[in-house]
Amino acid sequence: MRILPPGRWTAATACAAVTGIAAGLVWSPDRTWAAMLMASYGLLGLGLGGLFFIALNDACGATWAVALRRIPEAMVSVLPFGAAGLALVFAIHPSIYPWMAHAEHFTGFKGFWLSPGFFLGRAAVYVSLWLLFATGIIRASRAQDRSDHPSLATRRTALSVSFVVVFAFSFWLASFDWIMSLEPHWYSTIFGIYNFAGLFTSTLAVVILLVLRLGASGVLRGVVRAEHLHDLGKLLFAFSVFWMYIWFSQYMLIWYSNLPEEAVYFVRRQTGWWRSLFYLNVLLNWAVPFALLLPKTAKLDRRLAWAAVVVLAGRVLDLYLMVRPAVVSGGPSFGVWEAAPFLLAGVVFVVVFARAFRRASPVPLGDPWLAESRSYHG
Amino acid sequence: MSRSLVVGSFENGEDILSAARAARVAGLTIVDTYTPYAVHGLDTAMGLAPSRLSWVCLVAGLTGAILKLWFEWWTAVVDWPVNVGGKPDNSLPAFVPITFEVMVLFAGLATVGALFAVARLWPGRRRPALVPRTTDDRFALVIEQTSAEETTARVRALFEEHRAVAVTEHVDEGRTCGRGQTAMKALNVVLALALLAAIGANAALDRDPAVPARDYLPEMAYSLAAESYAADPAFGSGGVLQVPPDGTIARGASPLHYLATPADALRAGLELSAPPIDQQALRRGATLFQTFCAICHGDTGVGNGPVVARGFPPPVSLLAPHARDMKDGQIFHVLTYGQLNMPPYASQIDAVDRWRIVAYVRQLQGSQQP
Amino acid sequence: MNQRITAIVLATAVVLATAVLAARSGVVHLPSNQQDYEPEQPIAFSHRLHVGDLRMACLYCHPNAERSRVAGVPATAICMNCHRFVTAPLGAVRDEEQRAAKAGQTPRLVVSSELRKLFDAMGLDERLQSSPGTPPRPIVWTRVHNLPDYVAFDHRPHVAAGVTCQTCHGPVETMERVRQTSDLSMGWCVNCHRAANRTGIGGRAVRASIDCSTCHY
Amino acid sequence: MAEAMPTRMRLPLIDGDKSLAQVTRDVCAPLDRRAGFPWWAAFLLSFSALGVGLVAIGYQMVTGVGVWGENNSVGWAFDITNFVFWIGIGHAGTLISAILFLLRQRWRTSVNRAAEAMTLFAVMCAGIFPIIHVGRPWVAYWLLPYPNFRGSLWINFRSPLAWDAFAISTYFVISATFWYVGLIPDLATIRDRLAPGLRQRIVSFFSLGWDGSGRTWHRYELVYLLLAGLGTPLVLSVHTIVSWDFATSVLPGWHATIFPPYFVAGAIFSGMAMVLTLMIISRAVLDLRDYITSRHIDVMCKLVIATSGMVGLAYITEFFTAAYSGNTYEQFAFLNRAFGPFAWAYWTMVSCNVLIPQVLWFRAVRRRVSAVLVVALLVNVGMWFERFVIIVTSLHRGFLPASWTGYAPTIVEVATLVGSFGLFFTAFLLFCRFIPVIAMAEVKGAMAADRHERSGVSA
Repeated sequence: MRILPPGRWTAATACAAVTGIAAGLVWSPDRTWAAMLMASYGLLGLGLGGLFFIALNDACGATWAVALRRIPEAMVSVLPFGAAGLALVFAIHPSIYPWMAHAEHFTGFKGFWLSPGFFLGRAAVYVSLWLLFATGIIRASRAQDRSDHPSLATRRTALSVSFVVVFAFSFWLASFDWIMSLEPHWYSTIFGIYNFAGLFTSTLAVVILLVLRLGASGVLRGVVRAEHLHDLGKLLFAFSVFWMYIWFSQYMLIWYSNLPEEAVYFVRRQTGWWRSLFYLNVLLNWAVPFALLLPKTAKLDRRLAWAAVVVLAGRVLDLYLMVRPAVVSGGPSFGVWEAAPFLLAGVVFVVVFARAFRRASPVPLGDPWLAESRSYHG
Repeated sequence: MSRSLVVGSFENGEDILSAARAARVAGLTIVDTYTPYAVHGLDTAMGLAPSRLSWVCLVAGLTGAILKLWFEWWTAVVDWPVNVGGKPDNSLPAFVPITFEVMVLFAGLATVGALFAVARLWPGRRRPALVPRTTDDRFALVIEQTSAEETTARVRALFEEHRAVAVTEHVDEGRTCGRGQTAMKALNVVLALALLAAIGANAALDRDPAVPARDYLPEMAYSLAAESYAADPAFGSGGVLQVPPDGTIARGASPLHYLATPADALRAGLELSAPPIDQQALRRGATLFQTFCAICHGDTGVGNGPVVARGFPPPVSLLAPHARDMKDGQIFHVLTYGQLNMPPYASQIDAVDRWRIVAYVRQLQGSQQP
Repeated sequence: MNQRITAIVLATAVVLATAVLAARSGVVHLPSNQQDYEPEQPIAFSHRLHVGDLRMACLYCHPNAERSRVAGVPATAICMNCHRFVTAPLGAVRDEEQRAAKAGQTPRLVVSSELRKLFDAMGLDERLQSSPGTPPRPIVWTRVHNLPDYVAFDHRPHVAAGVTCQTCHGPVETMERVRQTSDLSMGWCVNCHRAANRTGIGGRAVRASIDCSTCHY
Repeated sequence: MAEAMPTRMRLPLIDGDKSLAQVTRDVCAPLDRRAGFPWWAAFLLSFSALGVGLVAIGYQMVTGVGVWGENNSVGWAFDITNFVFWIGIGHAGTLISAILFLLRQRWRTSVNRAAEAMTLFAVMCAGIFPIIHVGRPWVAYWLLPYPNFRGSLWINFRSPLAWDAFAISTYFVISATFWYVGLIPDLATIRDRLAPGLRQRIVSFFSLGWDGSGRTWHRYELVYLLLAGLGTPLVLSVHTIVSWDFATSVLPGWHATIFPPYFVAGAIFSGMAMVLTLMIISRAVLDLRDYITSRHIDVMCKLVIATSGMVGLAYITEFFTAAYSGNTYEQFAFLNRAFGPFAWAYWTMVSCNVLIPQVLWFRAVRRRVSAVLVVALLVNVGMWFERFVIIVTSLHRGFLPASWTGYAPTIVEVATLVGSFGLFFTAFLLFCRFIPVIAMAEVKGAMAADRHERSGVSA
């Protein structure tokens, strides 16, 4: 099974990334911490997105993706690592949040909501809830490999439905807490949905890349069918459009009403060089994947992989645009300090995913819907 | 051109699917199939090429979007830029919603239109079914007999092998006769209607210019109040414009205390003096002179205005010594109250302007010898 | 065959009728377009005679055009500036003078039928004397140029900017009876404003607004 | 070992193991027989309601919009509430026909025809209100750009009201097209069943000479897919644009970036509730229990609870963000909603939309058709109140306390609402009489695929 590059390369990349981060923390702590926040949040998003993918399919009674389920299941394992990255930021560099540094400016409900103790407490609750559900759902799935007791399927469905509800609330609040409060005077009600759109689109992109890789390298050969890729491609297409829809809804309404306290968010992101990145964001997350995936045949050939890669690049840029202008003043810059945390997140993802994927059988053998998913012809 | 067809009827989708596949393998020409629903895979079994209608959809959608975006930009930026709430003329984010809607509208209608055109579906089109019940629960496979060797028996055997419930033979006559005549009749009806419409439109264009054009629900366009010069419906006498009470002073006017007599004119000459006049006021005086005075007094003031040529009693020349000797105030009095044949001009020219005319008359008198 | 001939005849007729229609499309008036309106007036007043032949300025009779929103119809008193003396066309007066000279009489007062209407309105009798029994009453002219009430048009800025009367009212000096030559539509106003902004008026640059609230408020 | 399981686990799509001819017979049965007493009773009732509405509309046309209860502060109230309510109802049709088609939910075939018809009728009802509210309905065409006598003066493309005009007319046209295209094969089926006569000629005219040719089916399926692909973003855009009518303003309670997805979720929520209401009634009246099975009702209940959750989440987000914002105006707007003069409307909305639908979590409730009907009706009420709350509570307490006021609908407004229900049900009842309420061709295809899948044969 060749899903991991040779060990020393991995180790070397990890070493380089860690060195980069360490140097960054010395030379340019602001930029590095900002990148740490983005990378950890992105990594956590992939784990959470994987879990949501499983839960959503279970809750809807969708069976087509059963054969591929071990991929998102293994992705969930990166969740604690993303959370750890965030914990590092919160613990060592809390002043990345202006309300931590200037608590006296925030009174009333906001002062109460954005108080360090409550903030950390909430974060702990979100992550614990997610981990709890992750463990439960994956354990139930793996248990099916050993026993075909129908109660396992029922339990998984119950867990999945509950997780969808819990996820909606907790992720919405988490995105407000961790990202929106970087600019504590700014608020947008759609922000949670916007973050969800980015999270799920990038998750789909990663799932597609992994399915392509594992399908081609043999582990899932014969399991992954063109129909699966076609459907994943359609989902990527749809959620890329969904991202665009949410992005536009937020942008247009703030642009149109032009209230100073809201518009400042986009003014900051449309000045100078930020402007090009602002438009590039739309190109990468929507226009390019949309154009690539529009033809029916595109979902079955190389264009699917390209679209997924572009969407991932778009996700990085999207995170960068959400976090960076709020944290570091001046124009955009992307160098070693930014690359290192993302590189580390990438290495962590690959290593953790590979280890987790190997731990169980590559397809959920005991799932009663496996046959239907394997013979699925759309 | 006529051709002979063999038609097999089946009872379910799987049978016709396998029969069609077998027919293709056997090298038979499948003319068409008739089924009550879209049998999954039958198009592939018939060997149909992928439809190009999605291109119609794409092109129409893009056309709609581009046209609309251009139109919104053109109307808002080029043709009639209006400041609305301080938004920029080219408000791209605000143009997006309608652009999207028009894209969908174009794409949807064009695709359906193209389907109707390509599949030859039109209202009232009638096609007798080769096999009854194909819109209910029968599936028909139509095979063309291309050569003599291909006996009906061979096709029949194939059909029966795939559980056909009936096999029939037909001759396709091509175009049905008599259709041309019907079409011509229909065309004539359309033409006659068009002619009537054109004649009617021509008649509708004739209009009496003395009658106001008809308006279409002109609410709020025209006042319910009476016209200014109409008889007054409220008081019964006089006009809508009522005569002001005696002694009324117009806003901004300063009353003069003179009578329209030569004696008062002389008094005015002693009492009133011209306000200071600059070049601009003098030019204004010249314009006013042209407007109100030249009609009788002539452009140069000698009393040869156009109306005089038509028999109007000629006025005295303004260049005459009598006129030159008049004081400014006296001329002002004459303009205000009239003198001999000359009517008063107070209602047409306000006081400031009358002084300007006085100044211009002085200039005329100064520039020309009697 | 019969049907075919009918079709050809009908088609030709349709083409002809349409061609006629197309040629006359200029006279198509949308609802509320009063262009070419030329109503009968209570007195056959001739602008051609007064403005064209006698070269009277428009402002002589309509002085309010430069100091009020509306130009207005002149008061009957303004007519009487001249028509105290002018009671009939020159030819008719001369004829009467010749007849009187021949007959050795004092010439009678000749009053044309149209001017009689004016004098009637002024409450003047046969000898053009006013009497308390016949008070003056207004002449009810038919308004030709009438903008909808939701349009706030003002003559003053237009006259002040040097827009000639003919720009909107057409060649009134050639008209026996006044006719509305422009459609007075909003588009017509706005296009003139745009043109004025581009080219100026009489060589002077102007700023003619095309905002909605300029005329609609 | 696992091969056999799906057969046991999946319930059949259609009950009663029908043959193709039986499907045709069952679906066409209500069209063949004479209308019975229940139909006539329902028809007379809805037709009278329509009459009441027409009288009210006629009266207000003659008198002017002043007969409504709106005032300077509450310039939008009953009319726009009804407009958004009906537009929302109109969303389920396209959801079922387009989105579920793309998601290949085969159960949609039993309900899509009726849901799409419902969409059309609901959009018609929705159109009544803004068209009257423009003041002079006879010049409502001014909402569309055309070369005109005023310049040409073009409409203001920056105005959300112009977006509305485009969105709703496009939605109506495309929904009608989608519905008609889906109807053609069934019209052909009816044409071939009817004896010659006027009715046969009419149906024949509209069936476009459809003969079920394989070549046509091949193209038809692609076009249907393309229309579904276009209809999906379209249906989202329509309610998004409706939400922008409010959200582009600067009024607290209206200006919220979450409005687009929140309104779309609400629209689907109310639309599903209305589909449930109509389906439950018509399956009983038209004897279509085998086609609209308890499985269909179960699935739609799940959609209702999912969208109810989304709407609830949006309520909480708005409240939370107002508190979080630190903006006193925002905070006041929401406190006023919950505890101000219209608190009763707010709590009706919360109860009907968020609290009561939670009973659908229980399978026992989902199986009791009467209970589902009650919940669906309450959701309809709740969603009407949602729009009322958003519109009226935000307007009646604006920035300027001097212009604070109240609002109560007049009898004319209520009568117009009654009339819109009359129109909706009259149209729907006529639809049930003259057009097959179930897409026969699609059900036949879905049955074949279902049977194929359940027999475990791999393609």
